[in-house]
Amino acid sequence: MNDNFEISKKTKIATLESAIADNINSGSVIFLGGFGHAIPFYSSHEIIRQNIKDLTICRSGADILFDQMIASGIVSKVIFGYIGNPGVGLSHSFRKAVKNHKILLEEWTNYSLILRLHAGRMGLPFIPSKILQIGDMPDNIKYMKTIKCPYTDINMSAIPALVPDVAVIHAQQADEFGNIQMWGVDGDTIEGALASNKIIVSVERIVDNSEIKKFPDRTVIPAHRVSAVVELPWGAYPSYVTDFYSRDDKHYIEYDKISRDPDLLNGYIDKWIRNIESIEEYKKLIGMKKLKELQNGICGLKSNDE
Amino acid sequence: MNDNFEISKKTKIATLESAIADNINSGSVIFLGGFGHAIPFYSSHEIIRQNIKDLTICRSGADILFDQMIASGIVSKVIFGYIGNPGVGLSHSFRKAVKNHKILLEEWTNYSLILRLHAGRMGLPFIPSKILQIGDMPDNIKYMKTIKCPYTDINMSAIPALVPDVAVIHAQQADEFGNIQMWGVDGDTIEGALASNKIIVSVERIVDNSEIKKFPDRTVIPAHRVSAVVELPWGAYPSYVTDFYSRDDKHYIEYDKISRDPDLLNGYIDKWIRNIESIEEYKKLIGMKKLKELQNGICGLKSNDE
Amino acid sequence: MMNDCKILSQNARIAVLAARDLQDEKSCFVGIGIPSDAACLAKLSHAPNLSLIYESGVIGTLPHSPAMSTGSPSIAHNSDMITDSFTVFGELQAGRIDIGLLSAAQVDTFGNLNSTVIGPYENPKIRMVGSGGAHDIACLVPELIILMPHDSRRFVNDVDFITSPGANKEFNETRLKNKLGSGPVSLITDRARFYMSKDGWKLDAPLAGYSYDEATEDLPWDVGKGINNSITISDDLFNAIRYLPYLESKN
Amino acid sequence: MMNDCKILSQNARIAVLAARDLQDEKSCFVGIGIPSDAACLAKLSHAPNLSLIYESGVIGTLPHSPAMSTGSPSIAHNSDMITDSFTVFGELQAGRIDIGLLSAAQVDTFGNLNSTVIGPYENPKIRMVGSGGAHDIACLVPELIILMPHDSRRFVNDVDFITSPGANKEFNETRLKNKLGSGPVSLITDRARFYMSKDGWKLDAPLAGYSYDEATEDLPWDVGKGINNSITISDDLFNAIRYLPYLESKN
Repeated sequence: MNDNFEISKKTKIATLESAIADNINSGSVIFLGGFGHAIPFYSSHEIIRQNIKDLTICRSGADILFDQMIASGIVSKVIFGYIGNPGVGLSHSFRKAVKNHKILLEEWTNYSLILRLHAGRMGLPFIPSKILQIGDMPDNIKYMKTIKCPYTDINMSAIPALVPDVAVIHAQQADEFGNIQMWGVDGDTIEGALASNKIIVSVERIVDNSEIKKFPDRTVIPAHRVSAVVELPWGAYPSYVTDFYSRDDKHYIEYDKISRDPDLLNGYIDKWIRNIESIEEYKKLIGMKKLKELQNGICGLKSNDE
Repeated sequence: MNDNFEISKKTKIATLESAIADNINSGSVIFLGGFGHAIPFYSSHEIIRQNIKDLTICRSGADILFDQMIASGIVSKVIFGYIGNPGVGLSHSFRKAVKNHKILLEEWTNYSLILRLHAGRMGLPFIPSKILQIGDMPDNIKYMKTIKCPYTDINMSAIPALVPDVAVIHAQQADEFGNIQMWGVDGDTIEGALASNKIIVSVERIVDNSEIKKFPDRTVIPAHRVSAVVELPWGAYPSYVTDFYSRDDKHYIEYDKISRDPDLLNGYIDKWIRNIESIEEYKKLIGMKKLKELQNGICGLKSNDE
Repeated sequence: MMNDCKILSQNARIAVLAARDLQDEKSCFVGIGIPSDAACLAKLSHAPNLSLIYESGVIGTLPHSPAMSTGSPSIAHNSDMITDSFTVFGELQAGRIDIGLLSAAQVDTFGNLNSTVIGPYENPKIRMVGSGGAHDIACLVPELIILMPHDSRRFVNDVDFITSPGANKEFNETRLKNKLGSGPVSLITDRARFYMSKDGWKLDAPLAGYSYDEATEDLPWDVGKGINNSITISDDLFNAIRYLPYLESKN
Repeated sequence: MMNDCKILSQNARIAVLAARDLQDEKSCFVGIGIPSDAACLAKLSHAPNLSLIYESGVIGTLPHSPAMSTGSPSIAHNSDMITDSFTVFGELQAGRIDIGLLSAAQVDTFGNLNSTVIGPYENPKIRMVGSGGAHDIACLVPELIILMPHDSRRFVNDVDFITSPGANKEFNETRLKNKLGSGPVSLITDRARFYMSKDGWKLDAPLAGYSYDEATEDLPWDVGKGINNSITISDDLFNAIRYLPYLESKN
């Protein structure tokens, strides 16, 4: 055996700055993870801080992270199934950007967007589906083609593959080599990550490889597919991370009011995004009292070290 | 709330006899679970004991359970990617049945069989793939059609869906309502179960619903999809169950010699299958010493109650 | 003694009326809000084996606090299974989920729903959230139940954009030919239940305590005279509301 | 001092020769037996970041005891990830697994492999196990390495059945047109390494200790004179064998 076997294994641990700067360029197509759960707020904020422009961002169901990125002026196109503030209302920055023709839309449904990623993940140029044949959605997706099933002769939609340049996701834990473990609600996060050419992951904690091997079923992305891992506890705030902290519903509700008003929103983006230099500052801004509350309101799934 | 809320919830727990008799008929197309791991030996043996004939059995990679069912004369057709004794050699009963034209073959590859189940699971009549375009396999699968991708114009195989009548699988645990939890190697087991119209599951242990809720990520089939659950500890012997017992490699090696000889094989089937009336007898036959050895040689993944 | 539904919040009235349509042992694809509340009430009363399936991939849960997203902690908490969205939509496309529940900003007489834009698509007055999974559910589920607060602005002759297709003749032909789900079967408001006919929504009956006029107030459709006098809510169902306290206090 | 490969078992010789072709930081789709052994040796010597992917869905493992199935306990044990077969084959079809390793009963000069039948398909002399994932790997992987014990019955002009397609001109055209993997690049026996040319297998070089005649004994193909004199095995690789003791003792 190579005497340096263990030490010669490559680490994927990176600073957030370099993880973003090295993998995301102006014009990149970016999949952002998190379906209600484990939304990569803090790492996506770094894209705003680095002011990388002309981005296309995509996912099935998108929440206020999309709103923030649109408001920051770095997004030229969205590929989506839903953009809103779940349980609260509209995405006001999205609404305004559409009204003012400031953004290109490629509008799908949640399932069709997931199927686009699924085809990408499987290396297929398209996947058939029964959806998008009636109603106004099919008229809207102008380039979608139909095919005839060669066995049943029925018409189907040929949902084209989507292969994002980079996926940015958040998860519970990873080892230094980049084996990523996530549990709780996934939605289309893994689908989108596996569809993408590069994968950047922020995690609540870095653990030893031996911890990963205790529950290999929980590993959702293998090390060799991961470009960079960044330890960012609280990186999914104001969304939540199962077994770590709960969702700050109030933050989402207040964001509705803030995002209706350009001045308030500018202030919010400065305060919560542009002026933040570290995850420690982000935590300070959330405040010790709230951090405690959210930790105590965790979702209740058992962690593997409890 | 209905006063009988808890007690009025329907149990899926059944005897093995009725689970098989009520759900499998002569002529049924049956998916048998287990990819190396958690192969449903004992519950499939019950199909042999009940002498339900004219069956079609299917899965991607099949091992000596297929050999036993073919040898028992109840199988008229196999839909498969591989039938053998992994790491040992051929499936001799399969080899002889083919030589004597006693069995219909529908021969795929492991991936194409998985894609057939995947299409079935997704409610699609077919799914495209790049495989099965060159070599002799495509000539052999006579009814498979090709399609042109409407975007790239490349030719692809249109892999037709497979929707088995019944899936028979083995897993670690379930609650009485039929929520099934499995971990460790799955292969195409979940794919095949979800593709099937009915699902019969044997498990190492029945647990309380509260145990299921501790690790909802480990639930692989939801209760409403399950027709019957049978508690059958050691039901996967001589294959293995992660966190319960290891694989009896010697049994597989000896089976190679036995299955070459019709008399030895008949004796084996009588002894290990036809004359066995309960899982307790099966365990007795394995023997206390071997049971202990196999329990100590477990695969080492952590169970959720440790 | 008849249960007085008029004491309930608007959302609670929709939820109890819809819950009646959810039979035991069925599986049900539910979104956040009233659809989820209705399914919970059914499960807590006459349908203990109803399987609740959320598009986030959560199955077999009974949230006791309101959730803002199908991926929220209170949905994931205490669930029987967490799988991915791909899997639950696949079950839907395979016809293996029996019932879907949807709401929207606008509905027309054939159950076409709009959650995309008010005004023209290319130049909207209000850009809304888009389909999410609504289009997919409306296309694929065997039995679709539509839930709407009684608000005359929501009931229209033609929705501005058909996000989730209904039961127009032309759509029904495609549904049959291409093996889609069969589309909307009932419309539940906080005042009445309607069923789908080949000519669009017809009144089943008002919720007990509401008159015919209240049930059909400002509806732009000819919904007929109703086939039943009124719909009463069973004690079991009515009493189940107290297990969802947030439902009572809403509105 | 040159490492004497003649002291090794036949399987070990194939494994060390094949291991040389597996570069660090690549991902590798491996089957049970010598393919797995070769990948383990590479990982234990020059390629610590080689990712081993088994069709059972196991990733990132280093089995220290022989496994009979890709789903065996010793494969699953101590792995970094257990996913499903669908996922790993999907990665393969997406071109995201770099290298595949295959063996078979027969190979021809274009690397076509047979693991289906000896004799005609409809009336075989010997019915074998069938493709398993072999066809899929041979169609999809960017770089295919074929491993064979030097046994003249296995080297044929025409395989009885093309289970796993090779690099015939016609196949190559389809591979290119329909974006398949590019097919076999090397053939490793226990005596030599061959590479694929447009005319079929050509000799790279014999394993150190073997002569040209031994390396090409009974081969039915014109494999040329070889481009290197011999292949020596590095100390690191040679020494790694002791971590797979079952490999030394085999045969």
